[in-house]
Amino acid sequence: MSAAGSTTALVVGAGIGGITAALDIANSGFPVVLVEREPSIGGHMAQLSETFPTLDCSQCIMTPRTVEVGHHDLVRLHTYSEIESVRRSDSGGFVVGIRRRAAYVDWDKCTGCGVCQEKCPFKVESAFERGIGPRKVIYTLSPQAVPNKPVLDAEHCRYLQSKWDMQAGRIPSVDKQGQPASPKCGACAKLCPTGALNWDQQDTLVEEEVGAVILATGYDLLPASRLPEYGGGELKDVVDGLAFERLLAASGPTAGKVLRPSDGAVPKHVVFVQCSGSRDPERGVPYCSKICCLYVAKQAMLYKHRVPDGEASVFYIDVRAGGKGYEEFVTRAQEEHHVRYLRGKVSRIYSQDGRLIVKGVDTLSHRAVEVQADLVVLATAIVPRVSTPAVAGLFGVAADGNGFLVSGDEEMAPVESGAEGVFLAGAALGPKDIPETVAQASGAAAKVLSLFLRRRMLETTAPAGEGMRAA
Amino acid sequence: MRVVLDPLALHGAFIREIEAISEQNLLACNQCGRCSAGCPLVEEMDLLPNQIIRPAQLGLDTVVDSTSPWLCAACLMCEARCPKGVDLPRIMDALRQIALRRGESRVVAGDVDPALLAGAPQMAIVGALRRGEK
Amino acid sequence: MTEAGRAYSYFPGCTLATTAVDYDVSGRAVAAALGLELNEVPDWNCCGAAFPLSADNVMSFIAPARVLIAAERSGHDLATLCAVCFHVLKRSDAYLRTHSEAAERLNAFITEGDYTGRTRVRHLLGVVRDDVGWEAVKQRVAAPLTGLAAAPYYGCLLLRPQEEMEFDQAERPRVLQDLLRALGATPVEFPRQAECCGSTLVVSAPGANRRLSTAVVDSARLAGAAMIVTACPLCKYNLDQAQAGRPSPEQLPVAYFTQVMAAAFGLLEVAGPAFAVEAST
Amino acid sequence: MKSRIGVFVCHCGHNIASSVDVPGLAETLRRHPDVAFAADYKYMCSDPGQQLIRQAIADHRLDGVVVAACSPAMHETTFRRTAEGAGVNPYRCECANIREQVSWVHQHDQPAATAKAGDIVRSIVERVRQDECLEPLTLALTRRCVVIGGGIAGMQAALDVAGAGYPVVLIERQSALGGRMAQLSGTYLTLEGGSERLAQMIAAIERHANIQVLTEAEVTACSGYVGNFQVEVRTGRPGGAEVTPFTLDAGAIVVATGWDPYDLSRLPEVGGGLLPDVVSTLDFERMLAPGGRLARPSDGVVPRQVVFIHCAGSRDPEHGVPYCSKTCCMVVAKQAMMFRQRVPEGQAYAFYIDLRTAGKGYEEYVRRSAEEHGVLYLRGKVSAVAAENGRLRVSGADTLSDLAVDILADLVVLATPMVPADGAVPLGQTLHISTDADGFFNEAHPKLRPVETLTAGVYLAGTCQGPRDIPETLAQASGAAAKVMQLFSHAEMTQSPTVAAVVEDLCAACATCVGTCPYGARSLHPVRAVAVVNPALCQGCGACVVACPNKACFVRNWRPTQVMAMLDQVGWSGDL
Repeated sequence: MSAAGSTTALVVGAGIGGITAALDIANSGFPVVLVEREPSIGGHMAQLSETFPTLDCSQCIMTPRTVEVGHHDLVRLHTYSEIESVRRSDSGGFVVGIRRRAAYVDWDKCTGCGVCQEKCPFKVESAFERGIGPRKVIYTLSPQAVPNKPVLDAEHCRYLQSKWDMQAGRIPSVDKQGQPASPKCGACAKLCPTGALNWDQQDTLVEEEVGAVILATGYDLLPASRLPEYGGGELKDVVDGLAFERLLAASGPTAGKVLRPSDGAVPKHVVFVQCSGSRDPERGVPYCSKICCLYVAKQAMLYKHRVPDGEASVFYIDVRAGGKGYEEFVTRAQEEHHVRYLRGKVSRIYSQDGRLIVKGVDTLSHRAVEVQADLVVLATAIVPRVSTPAVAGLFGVAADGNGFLVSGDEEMAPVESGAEGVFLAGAALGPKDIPETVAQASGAAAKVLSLFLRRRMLETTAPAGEGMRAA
Repeated sequence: MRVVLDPLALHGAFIREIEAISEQNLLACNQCGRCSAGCPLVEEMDLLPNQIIRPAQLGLDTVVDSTSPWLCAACLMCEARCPKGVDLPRIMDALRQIALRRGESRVVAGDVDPALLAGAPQMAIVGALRRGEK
Repeated sequence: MTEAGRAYSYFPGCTLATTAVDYDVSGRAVAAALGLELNEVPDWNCCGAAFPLSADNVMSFIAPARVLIAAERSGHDLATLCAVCFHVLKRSDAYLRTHSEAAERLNAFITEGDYTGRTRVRHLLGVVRDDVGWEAVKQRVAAPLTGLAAAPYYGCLLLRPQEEMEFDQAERPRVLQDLLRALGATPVEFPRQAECCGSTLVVSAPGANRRLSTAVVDSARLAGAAMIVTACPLCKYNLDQAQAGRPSPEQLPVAYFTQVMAAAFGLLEVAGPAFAVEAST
Repeated sequence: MKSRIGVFVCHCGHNIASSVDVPGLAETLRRHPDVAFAADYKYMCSDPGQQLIRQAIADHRLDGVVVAACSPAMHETTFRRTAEGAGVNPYRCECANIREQVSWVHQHDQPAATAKAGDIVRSIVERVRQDECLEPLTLALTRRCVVIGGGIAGMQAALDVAGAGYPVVLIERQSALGGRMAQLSGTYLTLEGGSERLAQMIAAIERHANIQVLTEAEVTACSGYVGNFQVEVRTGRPGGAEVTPFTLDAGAIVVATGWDPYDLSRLPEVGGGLLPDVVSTLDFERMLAPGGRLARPSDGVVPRQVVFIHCAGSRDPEHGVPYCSKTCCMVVAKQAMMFRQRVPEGQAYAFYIDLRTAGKGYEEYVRRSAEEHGVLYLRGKVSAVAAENGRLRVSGADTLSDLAVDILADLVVLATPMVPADGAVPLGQTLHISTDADGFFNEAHPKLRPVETLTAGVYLAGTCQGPRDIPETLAQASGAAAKVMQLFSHAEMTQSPTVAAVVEDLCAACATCVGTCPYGARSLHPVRAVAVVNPALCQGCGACVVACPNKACFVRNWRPTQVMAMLDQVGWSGDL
């Protein structure tokens, strides 16, 4: 490493923010180490159906980015991996320990043919599908996954569990004839054309030395179980915003048909509850989640596209459509798609006679309103990833009381952290939509590029302006 | 239906009295209406629970004449779900206190149905009198 | 927990001493069956029947404070059966703990002793859950209530405000369901299990009161319940009144949880009319 | 000339193979003219798949490659690189899209899907048969950035680019840097600390060795293309001594022209431009700013009753602008709090439709204004403001209490929308970037390319793109700087060589192509009577090919003969 310090960047989190930052840096000629906790990149944007306000297919606009970053010569991708340790290097950079979880698949051998996934006989609930669809025990997140290599969920794998039970003596390791018993199933390994299954794979630890860091760890949704008054986590037809995205997505479990999770019927009345946990310092989170007003308008609109004779009602407190074309978008939902907006909060949702009763209010007509709904979508609060404060702490970056990352100066230096060489981007700082995340991620990349280009100049001792034409 | 907002009334005696008795900040309410959404008694009320707070926020004492405080059973559903931690049953009680101090008893022991007096649990009678008698 | 540790100051309250004696009798019987010693608070007075919501009248805390002081002298937790008494005493205790000035002012008016905030206010249902435990309850069951579809009805005051009552999850209460399961019965979830029965509106607004209590009963019936189980004499009164005049096959019996326990424990003499059929067979 | 083409058909796992007979397709292609090799594989883009291609190129001396797989948007680069590594010119490697255009849309009809896949693959083979060997075009690159606008967006972008070592010319129309922020009392969170931090920023600009500041300067013309712009700048006050325009060479342009306040006189119903004590939020900022005086314009008296009117002109497609101005809700909350700090006995009212405080800490901020500073929020619009006995009668509504509400106010503050800076539309025309119906510049893609424009090398920062607040502006300005740095970090620019060319023998120099080209890439040769192509500007769209009456234009590797040969294959599925 040169005296000037490393010019490799670490980007933590490969959602649209992390991908954008990584591409901005790598396309400027600097290596990037991109670390993602999930088996493949894309973050929440990979779960979305269509995006506001243009109704572009999310997958379609993002895939070129995931493919580019996935195949970029200067991007080293560590998926299914987490940051384990960080220390400052002698040159002022960071030496980062990255733990890659055992996938039980040798990705160097795997061609991504998908046979294992197809033939695996066991299904479990998929976190990616937000509980409305299953996945196999050996799985990729989606057919467009980058990298398109599966991981095996050991906890639910019949083979691994029986193998480990035998090793631990919990079940006999010989059969009735006294022959050594072999663990059950193993269909994936038998059918894999390249022999890529590796039952003994362990977590691996790699170290990377980097000169700058961008934290883009993204967001999660407040668990619906935190909203028992809405039947969150108990009533099957009360789903959150991301689950409804999966119901709308062409690549989702219902192939884009809006069907109730409980019985597969087409819901004729869908009620959206905004501020489900947001703006609620007493029981939820005190802040506004910023993106819900727009995605609810979008989802209501898409629902009306799919079910033209359906009714969509939205409970809200304020419609916060502050963004380019956003006001017009919400107006369109109301005026052209006849989405009914009711100003008031919902107090309670319960099930009766196979339908959902939503007890709300319209403070404009001064009426308590009881709605019979077939499906309820809770626009649950945006919260930081649970692990965000801990990961940030490793880099000396603080998190606020809500767990969001804190900029050195929230107003005048929004992408700079208090720690030297560490920059911030995206919803990990606070709720924000895709364009704001993307612009901010490029902003964070600018800070890294500024640093690296100066370092490169010191190394070559030739000014970057050399060769420039005079004015 | 038109009022001229009176800056003195915004912090006038009526508002101060409600805030003192209830120990609640009326301006904490952002009129989300969740209290009204969950209140089991809105069918009988002349003003929704959130509408009890709204005129008071404007410094108006029109709510003193409302039937709603007298229909509040203090079931605490509104308080349990209010996102801003406004204890509306206390505001309802403050309005009852103010009305009682200004006027007549709403519940008088002598007027209670004798059949009720004989059969109902004591606490129903005592509780009702404590809310509605001067 | 040792046997000696299972002694409680017991506050019946006005209603259990008069119109809801059956609740008191069944409560004492099942407590005894579970080895709980209930020592009635000596010289008790009414708790006040309504938790004082106004901040400018400290004197309304005198009644509950006297009860708390009397219980304090026994050195045991103060247990109640009446949900209203529990609510008033529990919240009054919470208020006085956090408002020392008010407590001092009250102490000047009360001659029997001083409020010091050492008494823990409990509901007997919480005592059964926390001090006895469902396993011990199950062991005491003599006649499991198999097949009994019972709707647990909490009403308001046991649960809310959750932080002050410290009793159960207000939005997702479990204790009655757990009790019913321990007794071999099948708890029936119904939407109005924690909604108001009308409370004291029975006196001041009988029409509204009737609408609410009827809605609770109908909600339980719609969910398939054969019985409603409650822990509050006012709830029981209101739910019973709502059904007065209905033909008896359409009536849902309302029983105190203590009566249901008595039935399962084989103490049929205190199990009340809801279990009269079982008692006769 | 005879080609030796290899055809590589991908199963894409089951994506393609489930509706297309992939081995059968490879088998058929083997018999097509000039196809020297054909094979199928589970995943062509995988390492073993690419190895298969490399091996076949070597074994069969291939000089052209067709990969029948997914969209070229996915893997064209991948496969061209593979081909190039094995010695085949990358421009003789093409992708035939049989996934998005075949298997995904014809999942239930295998014979038809297979037939259509055959048509597409054979078409591409025909194209490759006539593909030229091309080299990427390289273009010189001027590593200097012109930033238009000296507000915080422009300054932030300039500082970031200059910080990386590249020279920046910052062009400001006014006589001083600072833009609109210089007029503000402070930011939301620090209330009065804004001017100090702005001063620090200006000082950093002024002492930066890589930044040249031109004040009282305007861009009057722009030519060239990404990496090689010629920006004409004129300095001097309008009406003052004009300085001769001069030209700056620049590789990239950041547009940060900011916003203007809405014309108050467009709001006569609420006294805008008519009543002296009806002011805008920007006017009120001046009163609250350090050195300002909090007093009624009419009589200099300190106002006690102040009414703020949100959405004064915004969210009003009938009379004002249709959009939400995004920052006003926070601005009003800030100003109302500052007012209450200055005039503790005063009362602030705010008429609003929706409170849009959706930023970090903003919800809490506006609640503080209500709960701690007693700002009375009234949900409704104001219909009229009229003078009455030296005061202002504000007639509005509160839809939450169903009341028409009148307030006797001392001062009325209109939260008017941001509108694009004067001259934004003509500047957009100068720079060949588009504006939306409201006059804000259009970004290249509203989701994923928020700081780019459709003109390569021209980027956007701040409110010239749409209303936004300071933190968002600064983050976005740095984002624009990142794009500039990315461009400048390369030694030279490369561009696809599949651009238009002219068959000079056929060209009559009629200039039809010059008028047709949407990118300004065509011109007539200054000496010879032929049309020429500026390959740096040409996007290969083919408009000139269609327009040319003499058929003298063609796009490289999309020659008309290639297209005809491709068309000949469509619908011909005889031997399947």
